[in-house]
Amino acid sequence: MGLDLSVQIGKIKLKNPVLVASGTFGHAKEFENFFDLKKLGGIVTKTITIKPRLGNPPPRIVETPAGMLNAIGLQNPGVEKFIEEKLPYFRKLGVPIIVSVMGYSVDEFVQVVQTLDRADGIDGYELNLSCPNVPYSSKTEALSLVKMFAHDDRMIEEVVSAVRQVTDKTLIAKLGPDVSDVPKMALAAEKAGADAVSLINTFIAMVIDVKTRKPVLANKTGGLSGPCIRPIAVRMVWETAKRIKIPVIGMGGIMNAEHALEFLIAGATAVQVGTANFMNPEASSQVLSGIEDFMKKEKLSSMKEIIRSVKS
Amino acid sequence: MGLDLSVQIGKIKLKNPVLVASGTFGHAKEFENFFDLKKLGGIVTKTITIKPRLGNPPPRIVETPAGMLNAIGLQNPGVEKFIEEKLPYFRKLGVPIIVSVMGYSVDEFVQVVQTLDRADGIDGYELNLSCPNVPYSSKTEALSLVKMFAHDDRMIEEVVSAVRQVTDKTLIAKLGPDVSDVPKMALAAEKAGADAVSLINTFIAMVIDVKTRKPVLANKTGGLSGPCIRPIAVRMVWETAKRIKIPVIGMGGIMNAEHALEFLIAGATAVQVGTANFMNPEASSQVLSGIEDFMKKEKLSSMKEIIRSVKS
Amino acid sequence: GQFVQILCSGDSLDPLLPRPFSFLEATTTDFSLLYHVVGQGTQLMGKFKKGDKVHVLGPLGRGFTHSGLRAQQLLLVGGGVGIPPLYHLARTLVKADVAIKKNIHIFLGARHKSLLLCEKNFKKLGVSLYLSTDDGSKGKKGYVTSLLTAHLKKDHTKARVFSCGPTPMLKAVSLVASEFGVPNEVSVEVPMACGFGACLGCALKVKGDTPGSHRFAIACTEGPVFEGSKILWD
Amino acid sequence: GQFVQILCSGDSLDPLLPRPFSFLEATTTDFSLLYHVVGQGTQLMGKFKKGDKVHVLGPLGRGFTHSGLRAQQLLLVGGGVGIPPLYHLARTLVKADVAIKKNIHIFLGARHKSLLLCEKNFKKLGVSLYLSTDDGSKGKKGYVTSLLTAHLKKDHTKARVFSCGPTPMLKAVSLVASEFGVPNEVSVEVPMACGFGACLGCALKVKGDTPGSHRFAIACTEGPVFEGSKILWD
Ligand SMILES: Cc1cc2nc3c(=O)[nH]c(=O)nc-3n(C[C@H](O)[C@H](O)[C@H](O)COP(=O)(O)OP(=O)(O)OC[C@H]3O[C@@H](n4cnc5c(N)ncnc54)[C@H](O)[C@@H]3O)c2cc1C
Ligand SMILES: Cc1cc2nc3c(=O)[nH]c(=O)nc-3n(C[C@H](O)[C@H](O)[C@H](O)COP(=O)(O)OP(=O)(O)OC[C@H]3O[C@@H](n4cnc5c(N)ncnc54)[C@H](O)[C@@H]3O)c2cc1C
Ligand SMILES: Cc1cc2nc3c(=O)[nH]c(=O)nc-3n(C[C@H](O)[C@H](O)[C@H](O)COP(=O)(O)O)c2cc1C
Ligand SMILES: Cc1cc2nc3c(=O)[nH]c(=O)nc-3n(C[C@H](O)[C@H](O)[C@H](O)COP(=O)(O)O)c2cc1C
Ligand code: FES
Ligand code: FES
Repeated sequence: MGLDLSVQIGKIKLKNPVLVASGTFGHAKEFENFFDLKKLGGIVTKTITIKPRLGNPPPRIVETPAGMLNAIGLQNPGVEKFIEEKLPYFRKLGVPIIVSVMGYSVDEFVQVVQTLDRADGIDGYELNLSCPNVPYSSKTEALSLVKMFAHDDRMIEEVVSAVRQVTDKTLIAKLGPDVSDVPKMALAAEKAGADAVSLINTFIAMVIDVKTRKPVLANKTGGLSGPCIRPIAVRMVWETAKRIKIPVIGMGGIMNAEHALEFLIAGATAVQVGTANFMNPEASSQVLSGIEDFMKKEKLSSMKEIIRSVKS
Repeated sequence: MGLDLSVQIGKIKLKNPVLVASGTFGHAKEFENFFDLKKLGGIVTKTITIKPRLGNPPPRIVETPAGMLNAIGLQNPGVEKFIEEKLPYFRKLGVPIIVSVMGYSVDEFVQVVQTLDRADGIDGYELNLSCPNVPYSSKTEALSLVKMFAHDDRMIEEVVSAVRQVTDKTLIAKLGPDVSDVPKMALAAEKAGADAVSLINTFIAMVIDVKTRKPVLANKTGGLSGPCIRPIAVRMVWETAKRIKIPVIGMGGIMNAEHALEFLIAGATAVQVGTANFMNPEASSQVLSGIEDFMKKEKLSSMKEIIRSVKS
Repeated sequence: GQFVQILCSGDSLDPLLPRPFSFLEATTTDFSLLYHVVGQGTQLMGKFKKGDKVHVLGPLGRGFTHSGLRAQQLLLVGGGVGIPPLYHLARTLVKADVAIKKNIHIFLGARHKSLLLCEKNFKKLGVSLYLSTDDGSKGKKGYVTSLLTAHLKKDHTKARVFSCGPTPMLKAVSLVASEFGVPNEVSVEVPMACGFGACLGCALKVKGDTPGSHRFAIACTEGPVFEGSKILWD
Repeated sequence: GQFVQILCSGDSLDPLLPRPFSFLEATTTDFSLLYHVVGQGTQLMGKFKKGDKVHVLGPLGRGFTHSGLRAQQLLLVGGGVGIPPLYHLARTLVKADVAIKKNIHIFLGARHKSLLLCEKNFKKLGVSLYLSTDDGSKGKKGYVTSLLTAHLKKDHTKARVFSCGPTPMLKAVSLVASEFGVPNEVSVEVPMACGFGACLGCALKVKGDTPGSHRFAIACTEGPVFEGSKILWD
């Protein structure tokens, strides 16, 4: 009997629950010699903005204990060039393509999605509500002091609702971890019509060079990712999955199948592999085969038997 | 010329900025054979509650990448027995003793501090507002759903004000990291009369055993500490020190002098060494001598030249 | 028995925590230990080279009773990595002339004969040895507790049991000992962070001061050796 | 030059990221490299034993120009750990008969003579060698750029400069080369995470498409070798 690893995220049927995380998989082409990209459950692209972005000056990365900080600054060619130059390659791969998008205002979010919606070969959007490296602004006066969409449930609702109105495609709200109440943010996204939430983006963090007394990153702060954050991410997925009805896509420090299974058992319907791609370009494919091995060993036939199966 | 490492926290003049963190230094006696405890800038005791607490059932700890989870459950002999059995030893050491206290209600906080205030040999209190492992309740109806004091600025204000009214001793509010806006919480503590804030307590986190599909800790979740959280802690100290006037005591993953200096440069007036005590019982003493070496090498004579000296 | 904490990873922070290991042999100047490679820490230990400097903390904890044993019949029951500390105990008792060889009986159990540690050491020491393996590959097939039961049935006068090994074994041994009304000490294996009483992470559920009550003992300082009858097994 | 990414810590997650190292020698079946122990990763590499399995990814990046060099005068300027890739370049050019030995001039600089890597290798290769040390312990006292300037002053016809080393040296070499209107390629050393274009962490500020503009090049895939004149030095 065959294993059925498929899971449903909005309108997208993923043939397996292993995706790669935004900003950690180049434009996919960089990985084509390492494994057959068709194996992937799906690909989330680097975050795309309406205009091209040069990104932050270097240094952009610094290593930390079992993790790393990044402040790439959303370097991307802008939505037009993305469609022209990058999308054709993605389209050819034959796996679900989820484009990560960000705007500096609700309008910009809407515009990026509208522009992408006119192109072929996109299966859904992940709204990057939590990128910590760029200043935000909102139309709504009272909220304009909030630095990040992901830090305020009302702003999350505003963005998701607005985008929901302009696309029928699968809409995923990606939330940041630097909040008191992740489930509350997820509920706001659900209420506004998101098909799923992605948890978690990076933690805002900082490393200071004691010799120069300067932050190591040119941007001062950066986003912390990697195995170091996994126990927090698992907790957030666990407490969120209990509270919302739409699926949770879990990530944060997944290095191998066991870690992915931790997220799935905690309540995630799918997972994304991020930082691990840098150390081991085959990480995502190994996560997938590891999940298959687990299912065979435990005599499981479908993902239902794993997702949210945590005992208490 | 001698080095002056002294710093002021409320009414306490610490002869150096290196303290040991609550819950990571036993009852101090466990360390007496490792180094001369008199060297320490100060000692923060394990959190004391009004009644004795047995603590959580095992397993209480689990290792994570560059960190660990703990769910000790505030095992402590209760305030009376603490005064009778543990305080005499602390008193003898001749270093500032800061007693960490926690209550399940504002009243309990007040009662513990009142009881301790009648005993000799205590220099100040650290209010543990953020222990993630025990359920809380508040007198104020509307707030009774909030799980943790540290997650709500109004509750922080309430507790700190109430305790402020019953003691003249130095009062430190220890805040948790699982919030959207740490400076806001610190401002609430400052407004309510705290002499300093301690940043940060552990992150609520979880590890699941994939084989048994159960959380590894009996308490399900635990607090994440150790080097893995340091970059987040440094960022929180940095952004908080800019916003409040009272001193910040920084901690989170300090393993050596360089890490302590990171916190001091970011804006901390003093630091606490926590998890490192478990791997290396001399860690705090080595942090201190490393700071001295740094000052000599950089020809500095006082802590003023280090604290909040971060360049941008 | 008493143990040391070893930082297996040197300067690396992964794995972060030290690992506890019992003494196999120990003098005032040096010691040896015996370990199974089960995970990351012990794997790294396997890479230690002669001349490497390693961060070791110890001796830690409270070992087995070492005195007043002269006239007693000492039954040492060990399994898995619980065997080395029992060899340490037997050796120490014999060397210090606290016990007489012929009064010491060693019961060892393992899944397979390859896991029966220290067999040769015990033989050299000249104490009597009773072996069992789960698969019958050596000694009696089955659990070591049946060897112990058989022995106690024959003679349990002035017997005292000392055991170390996996928790299910300790529990079973403890039950057998109490059936025969024989005092028994067990050395428990619980997860530890510091190993010297600083973290309170190594809780063990034991009987409280009042009947029916319980408390959590700190295994690294109160133990790792406990009176078997005090422990509240799951 | 081209490089490999090495996971220094094996299964341990600290340090987490791989470390980039250039080739010293390389064939289609094996390679060697030369490194300075500067931190945790290189310390761990120092513990590698013969027979150990190590996770290596490569060859990565774009190396120095390898063709159209026959009639040129090739000036290779290296410092610190930038020297091995220049030896690799010189050796490859000579072996593949792309350049003639006597046209290749090597300029090496270091703080102290003990840091002048590959001196013997270059000598064996039979190319002309010019040495300098900051402290005068070997060769000319001072920076390697003064040797280069002196050489270019004498003769800069058909000269091409290739350099690798610390950023301040690359910048200085690049300035000298442009003064003489000589093409120059530099191999930059920037912090990297992945090394193959996946993270965009290895930004290098270079001239943009329109005059006065800039953009951030991805050093691991566009480089690490860049035309010196394209780089916007700090
Ligand atoms: C007081 C005390 C004394 C000890 N003395 C010895 C000794 O003398 N010799 C010795 O080999 N070990 C001894 N142990 C056990 C030893 O500490 C562990 O085997 C070790 O910590 C495992 O570290 P690791 O990093 O290799 O494995 P980890 O990565 O920590 O664990 C790997 C896997 O093995 C499992 N595991 C952990 N510990 C054990 C165990 N004891 N048995 C079976 N599976 C385990 C874990 O659950 C995990 O699945 C002692 C333990 C205690 C508390
Ligand atoms: C494309 C490329 C090719 C390289 N080729 C080589 C090579 O062939 N041989 C070689 O030895 N190195 C080479 N390097 C440099 C090498 O990658 C670093 O020395 C290495 O990553 C340091 O790792 P670590 O963990 O030991 O030190 P870390 O812990 O990362 O750093 C320790 C300390 O050294 C400093 N440091 C880091 N890198 C350097 C450096 N390059 N020089 C001086 N100080 C440094 C850090 O700022 C830090 O203070 C190359 C780098 C790049 C980008
Ligand atoms: C270098 C780098 C770049 C990233 N860029 C983006 C991005 O553009 N958009 C986004 O939503 N998340 C981005 N992320 C966050 C990841 O998608 C992921 O949420 C996070 O890294 C946690 O997962 P991990 O620990 O497996 O990496 C980036 C992460 C890294 C390390
Ligand atoms: C085992 C353990 C027990 C702790 N107990 C307490 C406690 O009782 N009260 C408290 O305020 N913080 C407690 N903490 C948190 C520490 O004081 C500190 O805030 C945290 O561990 C971060 O610092 P570190 O990374 O240096 O350990 C505990 C931490 C650990 C690891
Ligand atoms: S292991 Fe820390 S108190 Fe026992
Ligand atoms: S190092 Fe990752 S893109 Fe260059």
